Amino acid sequence: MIPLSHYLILSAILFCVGVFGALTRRNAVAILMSIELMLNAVNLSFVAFARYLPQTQLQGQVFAIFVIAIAAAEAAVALAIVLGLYRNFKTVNVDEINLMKW
Amino acid sequence: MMIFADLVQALYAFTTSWGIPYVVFALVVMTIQVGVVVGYIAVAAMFLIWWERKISAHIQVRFGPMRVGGWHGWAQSIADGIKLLLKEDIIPAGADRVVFVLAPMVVFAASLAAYVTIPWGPGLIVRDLNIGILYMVSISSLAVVGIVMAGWSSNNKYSVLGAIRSAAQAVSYEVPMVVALLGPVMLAGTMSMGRLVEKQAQGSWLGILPGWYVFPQLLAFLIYLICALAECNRLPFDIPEAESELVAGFHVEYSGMRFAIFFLAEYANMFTVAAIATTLFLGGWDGWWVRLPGLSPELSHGLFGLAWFQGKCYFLIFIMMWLRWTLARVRVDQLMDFSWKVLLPLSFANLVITGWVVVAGPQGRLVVLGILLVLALTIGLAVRGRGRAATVVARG
Amino acid sequence: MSEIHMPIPVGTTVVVERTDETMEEMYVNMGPQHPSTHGVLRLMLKLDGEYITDCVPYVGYLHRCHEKIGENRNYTQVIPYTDRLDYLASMSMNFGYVLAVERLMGLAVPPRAEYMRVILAELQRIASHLIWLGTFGLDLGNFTIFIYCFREREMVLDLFEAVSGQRLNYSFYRIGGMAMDFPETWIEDCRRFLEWFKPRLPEYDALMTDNILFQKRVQGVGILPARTAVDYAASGPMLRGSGIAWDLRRNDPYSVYDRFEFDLPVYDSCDVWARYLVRRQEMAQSVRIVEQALAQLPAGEIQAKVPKTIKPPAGQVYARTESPRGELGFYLISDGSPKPYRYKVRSPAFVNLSVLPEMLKGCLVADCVAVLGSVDIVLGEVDR
Amino acid sequence: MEIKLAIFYVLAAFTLWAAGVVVLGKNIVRAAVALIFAFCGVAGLYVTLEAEFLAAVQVLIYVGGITILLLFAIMLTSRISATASRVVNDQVALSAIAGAGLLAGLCYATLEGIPALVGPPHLPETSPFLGRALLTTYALPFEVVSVLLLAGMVGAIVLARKES
Repeated sequence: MIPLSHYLILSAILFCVGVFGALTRRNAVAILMSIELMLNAVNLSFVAFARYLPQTQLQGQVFAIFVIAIAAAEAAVALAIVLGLYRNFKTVNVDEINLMKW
Repeated sequence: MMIFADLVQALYAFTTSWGIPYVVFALVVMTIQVGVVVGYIAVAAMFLIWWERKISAHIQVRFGPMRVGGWHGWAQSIADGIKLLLKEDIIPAGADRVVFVLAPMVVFAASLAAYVTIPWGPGLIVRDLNIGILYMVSISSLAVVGIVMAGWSSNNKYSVLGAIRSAAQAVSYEVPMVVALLGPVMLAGTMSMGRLVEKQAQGSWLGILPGWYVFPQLLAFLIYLICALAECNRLPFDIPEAESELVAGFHVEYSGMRFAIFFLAEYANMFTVAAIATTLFLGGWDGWWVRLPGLSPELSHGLFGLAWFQGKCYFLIFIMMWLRWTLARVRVDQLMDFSWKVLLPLSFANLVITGWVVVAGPQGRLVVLGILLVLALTIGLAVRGRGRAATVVARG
Repeated sequence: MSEIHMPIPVGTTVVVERTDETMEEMYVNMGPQHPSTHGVLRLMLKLDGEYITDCVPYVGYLHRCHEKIGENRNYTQVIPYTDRLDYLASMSMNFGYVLAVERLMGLAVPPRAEYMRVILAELQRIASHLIWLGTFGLDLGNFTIFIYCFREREMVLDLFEAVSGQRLNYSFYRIGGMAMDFPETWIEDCRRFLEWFKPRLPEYDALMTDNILFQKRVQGVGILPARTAVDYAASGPMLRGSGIAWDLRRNDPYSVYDRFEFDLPVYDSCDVWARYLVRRQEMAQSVRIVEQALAQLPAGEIQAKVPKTIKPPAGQVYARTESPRGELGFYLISDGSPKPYRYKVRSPAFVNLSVLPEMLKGCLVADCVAVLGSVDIVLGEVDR
Repeated sequence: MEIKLAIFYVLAAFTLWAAGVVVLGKNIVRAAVALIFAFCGVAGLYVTLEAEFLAAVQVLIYVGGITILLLFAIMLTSRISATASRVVNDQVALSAIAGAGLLAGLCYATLEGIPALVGPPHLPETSPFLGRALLTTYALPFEVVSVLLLAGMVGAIVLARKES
């Protein structure tokens, strides 16, 4: 059996890659993609725990389902926001959208 | 099928007697399975292409291919395949090469992977996953990703339009499709393709009809068929490749082998959706059978099951082709309207009624009531849609 | 990205900058090599997603100086060139031209020739509308109707071949009459064709008119209000599809059209559906006219006496006929020499095509092909 | 056993490679394509964890739904034939440090804080269990999520539609 720590460390790496992407990418859609990576990393930990802790009654998988559902809603709304941004600013590079900065 | 399992057992005994490790044995079995499936797809797709040409020709008072190979041009698809293989492989200068090359592979891999859980006959299935139908639906949703990749990477506006249309279509039609498939799944209480068929083979409706789910789930069956047409990009829903509008849509820049792969995947997909419909609604391999002389009952059942399954699948494919050569193409906004405003409510109604019947118990009357209600809904919607005629001001 | 070079007509709002395009505002070049532009028409579409916000048709890819050639040939030699105008309705083109020359000369045509002209022109209308119906079906994704229509059109072409020896460019009309009389048994063949053809029309209805998917595609699409149609001088089925009962065969009768009974199909929903129904009904009316003409067909001469070299008196004439596509006008100025001094064609398809941008605004890309199909253009006539 | 471990490593490497392309790729469409592969890799990892149902849902929702939406948004917002000049902002170094620090912390927590658990050799079929759990124990969160999805849908439509 593959040790649990393997999954958890993989999940941690995936999460940190996502964090890095979310912090550095300029394109709003790319930021969104990085966030999806982070959500996937979290889901991976959930599912791994569900596999290795049967006494939790698969709570991990249930939560993963909720995360997926919320990710879908989040993606839809975020993409609508991206479209709105694009209509107003003709760009989706978030560092160029600085009307609220002074 | 027991024969199949016996064969694997014999092979396993043979390999272990030679001291070959299990890994090698498993790999060999998997390779054989994949080889059989790929071979079947290639042959079936070629047959379907030829068959479609013949069907379209006969619908259109023509003969279709008559020359290559002698009898009714049976070798036409082979000749076409060779021609496509020998053609120059062109990648447009402005294309995103990596994505462009990857796209047909994604599409074909998606349609290939779906074959894993098709129950060909009693026990004759590559892997009877316990989430079988969900697996098939999710894997075939990968194909649209390949289409979008192809459309984008070609760097052609027509193909981008085709990709956008394809994406919108896939997202819209997947929802009613999955909801419609839930009907039989609820009745059977399982998502495994093998067990779905077994349940239908055991039951019967009103004592005379076979236990196929098409009878209580007629509406779901029709919704699924419509969504399946959209899923395969077949007329009247072929708007991602509408040749009179978008020239060829997402594969406008593809030629030679890569185009052939798209083509092959389209026909492989047709078979996949027909197989899903057959398994969930038409009882899969279930059907009348007798013991063939000189064969064991199991083997005869298996052979009959195989024939029944193929027969049902090709009948559904024939209907799809028939529709294609009779109907006009719908428009993109009508397509969306139809999915969200007609199919989705109907499929939800079907889901609720089915759930109610399942919970209420196996009472024949309820089932019939459900059917009637749903049919009335369908007819009501169909009648409502009758077009208005223009006013005539003809003068004598 | 370099800007592509293209001639932009003065006064149009379409500016082509490819560097900044997204799906929100995209320019799509439709044609001249596109399956649904019916030849070498080129449409520059400005799209917002799938919606057309602007459209500029570019014509001229098939221009061959038809009118200038006409001024350098004598009157008889122009006839074969008129064949190439609307190559799907060559008989009608011949008809219009010889009518113009005859009016210029003040020439009376023998009655049998007049009847032959009407019979052939109406058969030609059937053939032309059949092509239109087939390709229109093809534009909307229905391939089968295309083959059906071509089957019937082949029969009309067989009839034409029996008469003139040609299947497409007949050059059969002559100034003052016809080249030859109908061959033996031709009239029976023609009657047999009509009997065969009449039951085919309900077949097309079953495949197209009554099909709900087809109806949904054409109803309310490509609206051409009557006012706009008149403003643009649209004619033929375009006009009758906008609720205006105007047909030169009835409103300005030429040849012997005043001797036949036929209905004028007019629909006032102003959309593609109306134009479809007009053409669909016109086929039945053409059958009626041909039947009456065959019944009344007088015996006698088929060619009036004309001099070897045709030198019409100095003057000018504008003769208009109802071609399958609308008002076909030939304008001739004679200076008394054997060649026309000025020769101008008023081509219905060209005029009808100019309404296209009006009809396309706000449509979807898919409607574009339906609307274009309902205009029924032949590029040979548009570009001349 | 070694086969399973090998499969895990292959899947992990594949997923991380794809994730790397997502984060560092110059071309946004290629990043989206890589994201698809990353999702598929994660789905494969779910299969190794005997969560087939979740794997199928992952493919269906993430690949068939969310990435399609992403590609849609990319096509609507990026120029059709242009390559982005600069894909990352000025905070690369800082972000890298933050990411690495977070990773170190998480790894430390994993290795030190969580005991080496050993699960059962096989899980029973998960989908019936999940279905029952979602409609009994988790009925309220389930309903809340469905309301959230509805709100998300309405919100997305309102945000994305054009005022005309």
